[in-house]
Amino acid sequence: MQQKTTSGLLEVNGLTVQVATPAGARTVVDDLSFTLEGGKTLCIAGESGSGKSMTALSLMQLLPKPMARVSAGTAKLDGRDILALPETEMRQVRGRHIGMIFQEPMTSLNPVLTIGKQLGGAISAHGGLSDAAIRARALELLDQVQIPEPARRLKQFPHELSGGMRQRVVIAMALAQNPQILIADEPTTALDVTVQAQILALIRKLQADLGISVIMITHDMGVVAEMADDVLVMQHGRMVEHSPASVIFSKPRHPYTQELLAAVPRLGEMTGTRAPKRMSDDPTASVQTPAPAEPLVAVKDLTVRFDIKGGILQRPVQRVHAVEGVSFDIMPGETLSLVGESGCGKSTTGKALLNLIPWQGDIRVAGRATRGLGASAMRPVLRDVQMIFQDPYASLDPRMRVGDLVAEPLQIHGLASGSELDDRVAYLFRRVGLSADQMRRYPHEFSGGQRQRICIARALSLSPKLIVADESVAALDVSIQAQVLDLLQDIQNETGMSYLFISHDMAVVEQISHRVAVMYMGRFVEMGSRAQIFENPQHDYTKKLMAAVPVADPSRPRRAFMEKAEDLPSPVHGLDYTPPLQAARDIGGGHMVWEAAGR
Amino acid sequence: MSQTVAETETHVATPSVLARLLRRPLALTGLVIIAVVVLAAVFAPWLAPYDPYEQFFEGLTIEGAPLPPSAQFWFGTDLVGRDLFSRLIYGAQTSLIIGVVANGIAVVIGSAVGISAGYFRGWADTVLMRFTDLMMAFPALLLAIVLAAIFSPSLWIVAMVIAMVNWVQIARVTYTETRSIAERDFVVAERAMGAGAGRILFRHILPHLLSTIIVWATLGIATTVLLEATLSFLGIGVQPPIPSWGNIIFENQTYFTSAPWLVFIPGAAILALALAFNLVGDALRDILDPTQQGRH
Amino acid sequence: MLAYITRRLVQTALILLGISFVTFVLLYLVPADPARQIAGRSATAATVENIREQLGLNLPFYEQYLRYLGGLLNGDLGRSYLQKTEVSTLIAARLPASLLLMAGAIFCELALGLTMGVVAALKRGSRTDDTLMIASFVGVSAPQFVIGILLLYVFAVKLGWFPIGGYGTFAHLVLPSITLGFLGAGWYSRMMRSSLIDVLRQDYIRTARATGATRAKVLFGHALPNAILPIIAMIGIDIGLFMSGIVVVESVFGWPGIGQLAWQAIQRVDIPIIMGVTLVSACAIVIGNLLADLITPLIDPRIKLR
Amino acid sequence: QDIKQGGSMTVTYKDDVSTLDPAIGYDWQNWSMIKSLFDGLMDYVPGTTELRPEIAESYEISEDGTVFTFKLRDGVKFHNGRALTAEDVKYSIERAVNPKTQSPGAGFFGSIKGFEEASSGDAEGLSGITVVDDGTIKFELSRPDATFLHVLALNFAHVVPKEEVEKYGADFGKHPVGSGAFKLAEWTLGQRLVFERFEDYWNPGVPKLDQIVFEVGQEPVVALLRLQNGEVDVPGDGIPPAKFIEVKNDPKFKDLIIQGGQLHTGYVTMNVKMEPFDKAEVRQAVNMAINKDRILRIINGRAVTANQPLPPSMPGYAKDHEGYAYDPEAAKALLAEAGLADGFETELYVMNTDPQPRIAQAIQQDLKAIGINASIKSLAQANVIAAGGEEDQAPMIWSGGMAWIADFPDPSNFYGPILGCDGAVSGGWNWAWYCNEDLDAMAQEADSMVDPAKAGEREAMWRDIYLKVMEDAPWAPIFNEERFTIRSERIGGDDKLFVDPVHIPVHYDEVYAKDVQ
Ligand SMILES: Nc1ncnc2c1ncn2[C@@H]1O[C@H](COP(=O)(O)OP(=O)(O)OP(=O)(O)O)[C@@H](O)[C@H]1O
Ligand SMILES: Nc1ncnc2c1ncn2[C@@H]1O[C@H](COP(=O)(O)OP(=O)(O)OP(=O)(O)O)[C@@H](O)[C@H]1O
Ligand SMILES: [Mg+2]
Ligand SMILES: [Mg+2]
Repeated sequence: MQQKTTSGLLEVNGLTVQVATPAGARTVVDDLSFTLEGGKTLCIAGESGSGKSMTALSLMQLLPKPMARVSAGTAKLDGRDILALPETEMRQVRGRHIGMIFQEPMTSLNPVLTIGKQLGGAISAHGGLSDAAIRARALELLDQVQIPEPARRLKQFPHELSGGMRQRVVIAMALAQNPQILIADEPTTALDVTVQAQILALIRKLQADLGISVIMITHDMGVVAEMADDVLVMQHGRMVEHSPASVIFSKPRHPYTQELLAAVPRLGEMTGTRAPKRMSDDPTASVQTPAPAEPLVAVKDLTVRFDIKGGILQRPVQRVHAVEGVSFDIMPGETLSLVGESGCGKSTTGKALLNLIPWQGDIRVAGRATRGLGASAMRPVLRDVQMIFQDPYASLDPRMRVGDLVAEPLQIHGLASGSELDDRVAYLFRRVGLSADQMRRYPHEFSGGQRQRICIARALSLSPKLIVADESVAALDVSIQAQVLDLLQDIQNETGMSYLFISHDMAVVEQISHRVAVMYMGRFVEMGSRAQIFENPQHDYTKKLMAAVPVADPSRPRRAFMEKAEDLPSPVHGLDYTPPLQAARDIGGGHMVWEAAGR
Repeated sequence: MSQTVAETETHVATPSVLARLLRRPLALTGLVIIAVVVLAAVFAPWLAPYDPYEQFFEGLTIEGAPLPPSAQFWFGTDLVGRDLFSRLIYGAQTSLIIGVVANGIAVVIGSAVGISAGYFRGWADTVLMRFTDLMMAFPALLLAIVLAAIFSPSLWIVAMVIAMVNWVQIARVTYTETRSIAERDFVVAERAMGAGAGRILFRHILPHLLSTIIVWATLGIATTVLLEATLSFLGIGVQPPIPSWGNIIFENQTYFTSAPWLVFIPGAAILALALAFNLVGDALRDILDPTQQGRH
Repeated sequence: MLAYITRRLVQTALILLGISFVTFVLLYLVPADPARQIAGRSATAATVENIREQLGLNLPFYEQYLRYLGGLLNGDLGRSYLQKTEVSTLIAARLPASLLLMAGAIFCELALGLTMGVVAALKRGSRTDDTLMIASFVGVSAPQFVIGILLLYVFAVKLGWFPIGGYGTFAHLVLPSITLGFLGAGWYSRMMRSSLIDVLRQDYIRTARATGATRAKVLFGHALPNAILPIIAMIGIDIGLFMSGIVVVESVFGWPGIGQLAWQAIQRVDIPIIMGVTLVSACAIVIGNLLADLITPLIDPRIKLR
Repeated sequence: QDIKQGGSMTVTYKDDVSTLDPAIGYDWQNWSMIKSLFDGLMDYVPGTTELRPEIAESYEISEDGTVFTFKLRDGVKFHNGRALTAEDVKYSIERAVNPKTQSPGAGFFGSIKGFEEASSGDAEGLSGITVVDDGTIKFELSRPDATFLHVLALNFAHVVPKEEVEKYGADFGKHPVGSGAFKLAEWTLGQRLVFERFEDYWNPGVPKLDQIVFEVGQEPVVALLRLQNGEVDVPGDGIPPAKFIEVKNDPKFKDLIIQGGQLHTGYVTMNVKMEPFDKAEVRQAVNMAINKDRILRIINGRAVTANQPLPPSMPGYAKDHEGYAYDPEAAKALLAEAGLADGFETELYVMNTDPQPRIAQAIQQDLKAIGINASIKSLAQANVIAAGGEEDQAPMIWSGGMAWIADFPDPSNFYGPILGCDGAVSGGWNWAWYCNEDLDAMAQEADSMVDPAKAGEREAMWRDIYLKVMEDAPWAPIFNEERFTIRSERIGGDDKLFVDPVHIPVHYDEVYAKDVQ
């Protein structure tokens, strides 16, 4: 550990960043001052658009060139103002004194260069190393960031690595020249929770080993709690609070900080309750525990495989086993959640319910078998099942007015027209908390949360019995996420709607579900009521998922460093692949665990 | 939300496309040139100082040489003693008719092929796109020449020939774009609501292709004008004595040393018109395509 | 990879088959009688009939086509009606000149187009950028025959720097190459500019800069390999443009390539030559596309040949 | 004279040289090339249309004009070294007649006995040709033929060595071996051909040049510019209209320009089978409506106006014939007489290379003045020819660029295929579809007058035939093109050689290089 000095390693004073817009200059970072102490971690937190990335980029003089510029302020590093350095000198600072990790591991590596080339470039950016020395250092770095088989990785291209691996490479590049400071801009946002946990632990370990200081940018209070020594909370480009981590979480002073913390779903906070969060607040709710009745949706042995074509004749050569023999029921008024990591088949399962992709098995919606139904035969079924897509913006036709978009299902199904239609749409708008006079606007004129409400309104317009909500809150800031979750639950309370709620976020799932199914590699590994899953997880994978969720509580012991990273197994197999048998085990009360047969 | 503000700015609440075109100097230049040519074509009978078909006796020297530009014949006379300026003005009609009609047909065929192949997939996709591939591999000019030889050339035949050669590009572009739009969430969402193909195609996909189609249509006009000129230059375009800028050059090309005005003035006219459409098309591409933003 | 190439070659064969059919139909419809042209103006009707028979022109259409295909499979493109020579010999004799011209044109395109594009992208928004882009617009808008005649007039006739048409030395190559490459240079500079601007905005460029790499290293080591990708995809299209362009350029400069051959043949409806040149051009275009598709994965490892 | 042999000359052509096979070649470019590579029994005195024996030493014609006997020269060798014999002569002519050769000139030999059988492929050779001995050959004709000596001077009758023909088969035209003054040294397809002096040529004073380089694919304008630069000696396609005035007025070049007549007539055909050209008045009206002087001006005066099918330098030309004078009013009156006072719509076909479309436009304007609206169809040569060969396709054709240039200087050569009934068939060259049985009979009669003493009478008869044709006016003759060519200062020779009426465009064997003198 480094000596604590009175003056910090990096002192930022009055940093102000402006961007040029058609309407004139706009200040996106406003008079920001902070000090980064040696060997410490400073977390900059705040919601999307609050100016976090701009702050980081301005410290590297990497602001997007003509649009953004630093209009005031200083940042002293070893006595030099790095905001004012000319480009040639700044180049000496980049990499040597400050290393940086970017938000998107998928795009921050050059797709056409090998890992070895890029890492080598970073090592020798300031020249003077022999090829052998570069290679040795590259291997050392890869080893340091815990990448298995480093020698092989050097020859690989970025797209051949998983997201987690790539982010490790980016970290290795940032560390290549032994900088004193590491700036990490949302380094884990795009990653699965389990991978996120590994990366966060890695950064902590490197910090401890190398004694560097870290500026960590994140919007996730859980991550802040895991990482921070000091926390700086930003809102609209301004600093609203700057305190040690323990203080922030225990005694947040600024209302915005309080709001932020309140909105964060905390894993385990609902231990002991049976119904979803909202309902437990309201004991008079009509549906408390779903009464055992006819299931609204019955899925048996649902299997979805996608062929990968190739060869001379474009015949299938490989197959993606996206969903493998999944069975479940959804009762009226019940929320079933599907959780699992990226690519495990959640969305595919949801789409199969609406016949949006070809599938095998048996699905019954309100008693009707939907297998093989054509577009028009499906239409009545779709009155009962609707879907809200993952990305609200992408699922709204940007060239249509939102009012028309919400009216569309009614028109398609011929349920209303003329003034009746207008009334229905206006009602739906009010129902999801939008005002009816916003109907004439276009999707881009709304915020992310509002757009999600529009999608919900559209899904509601047919008064379906089931809504498939695919990652409906994943793209939203926590505060908005909380609002949308509340809305969904209110609707359920009112109408007895069922949800198939798809998410990768265990904490969110805990809040909203009656029952939870954990998916891994296209299969269910565990299914049961919320309490059964969260309070008594049985399957290893379920446990691992839960352990990986960062908890917004700095007092909790930080998780230990994990083993070397491994890639997730791939769902792509040869044509002759037969999935291994699984045995289901009912451990009581409908709590099912699937394990490989023969164990 | 701050995010909303940012996006409102990028997806500008359209102050009409025209207004935005006018704000760009290059596009404005292009529009002005096009306007001049259109006016010349429409008002040719009033603007042209002479009958474009009249072979003036005094339009040739005693030896039979054409006259250089002068006060009487502003752009000089051609090899049979006609007023070049008048012929250029009437020639604008030809270029524009070909540009608009031929290209219009090409755009319609191309988008119909591209959209249906892109949306319906299956055998329609295979058949249409294989055919498009085939047409792509055809050396366009050779095809046009052969077609022009089969149907003995006239203004309308030339227009048809050009249309048959030019639709391929548009088919390709709309095909690719339709395919990607058809995969976008909002189309999947439409299907999830039970919308039929007609509704999806006409209400959701077509509007998204419109800007692409408009852009390619303008750029296509430039290509078309050039192709007509080339066909005429090779002597298989619009039939004499109807003037087209290309066949004026064709008739006079060998005189480029002794009467350069006969080649380079119409050459400049073709260049200017093609340039104008390219400038406007490119500006439209910028304006209508949000992914191309950040230029100018 | 091998499977991919095989499949593409099969596709190519099918495309060529289609093209041969379409061309054959079109030429069948052309209102001109080859037998009479061969027979000449002093021939008797009997002679014409006899020639028609020898050439198989009196056979039904499908039989004529099958005959042609049969020859094609044996690498026989037929004999020119009027030149009385194997079409393959004629094309082989002229192909080198056209290839040379294309090579020259490609060089002009790349040298001019890419440089202009890179400079414009780096100086985005400046006056240099504007000037270069206007120049590129002129490039894509200028009719080749006008450019050709203009260059000939100015540089060969007036200034005498280059020979007035013809073939043989390097000096002969310059003006036709520029004429043919002008259009492509315009396209390339514009594509290169927008592609490079786009690439320079990418995250990985920021990553590279964050390691302290020099501007040159970022540009040449990181940005250009990515920016060049869309341009490689252009190769196929480019060859198509060339194939159209050489008819005009070769006729303006008297360049003894297949464009000139095609043009002469079209004028005289020498069907075997027209067929042959069309097929060779189509082949060139398809091969160009195939090359583009084969080169791309060498530069862009994400793209797998399937 | 004592002209030293040696030196080289560069000649350019626009179009490719297709073949140098004498039985097949029939283009502007290869016609005189073949004449230099091959020899026939007969030829013409350089620069004139006067017949003289070439590889024949002497000949005899029988009384009735049906038997021709030729004695061959001694020491005539092929380029491959073998001596030329009468057997070769027989072989060559039979080869031209053999349908497998697809010779466009087969029909010229129609008067030789056995032609029918040979040309239909029923017989191997021509029964009328007999090899008397190695140096003597005898032709028997089935009918008297006054043009037969001319026919033997045609390229189609030039002598080829059998062994070489068989060696190269269909590609003989690319590997010509003859007995001419030059031999082929190099041929780069589409680019250039090089002729070299044949050392063993039977006529030791010929050729004068050591080498001729032909560059093909050169636009006439480019060729002329290069000539001005001193790179080219003779532009094979002549002086292009675009440069004519310029060089004519250039003191440096004006003396190098040579003018000569040509056995050529440019005319408009009117299809007598199509309305309203089935009426003679209409055709005559067209003849009167065209302002030929203005057309001459458009082509820079490089022609003389024509009023009859024959060109002025052709025997049988009617000097004092006045023809239809330019008179639009009278033309209108004629139209009115034909019941077409309001004029009519028609089409004028024309080949699409400069200056033909321009001439057509001038004609179009003249026709318009008398109410005839002729729309122009400017097409590739092949398409125009195809349209002309159909009975109901082309009402009017401007013949420029495809017009008849006589194969040999005899009036009969302007009649058969283009004005006689034989040509008025589908696919024929009689684009006017004019068929007058009486005139055909007269022509037949004229051509059987072989006796040189009756030449005057024969000429008069032909004159009559053409004047009768003009009464029916299936054509509107417009002009007889004059040839204007230019040579570089380096090349010498009598002016006549550069406008040789037979060795078009230049008599390669006789011109010489001044720089080796
Ligand atoms: N290139 C740009 N041009 C104009 N405005 C920009 C640009 N980049 C960012 N902004 C604006 O600057 C503000 C701050 O952006 P910044 O990227 O720093 O946000 P952030 O806090 O990192 O958000 P996120 O969590 O979404 O990454 C936002 O309002 C954004 O719209
Ligand atoms: N149309 C398709 N063709 C081929 N493979 C597909 C297709 N759609 C999905 N897959 C594959 O199926 C698997 C499951 O995909 P799915 O979208 O259901 O995952 P997910 O659990 O929703 O993941 P995420 O959280 O990333 O959305 C993935 O490996 C995916 O790549
Ligand atoms: Mg950010
Ligand atoms: Mg998903």
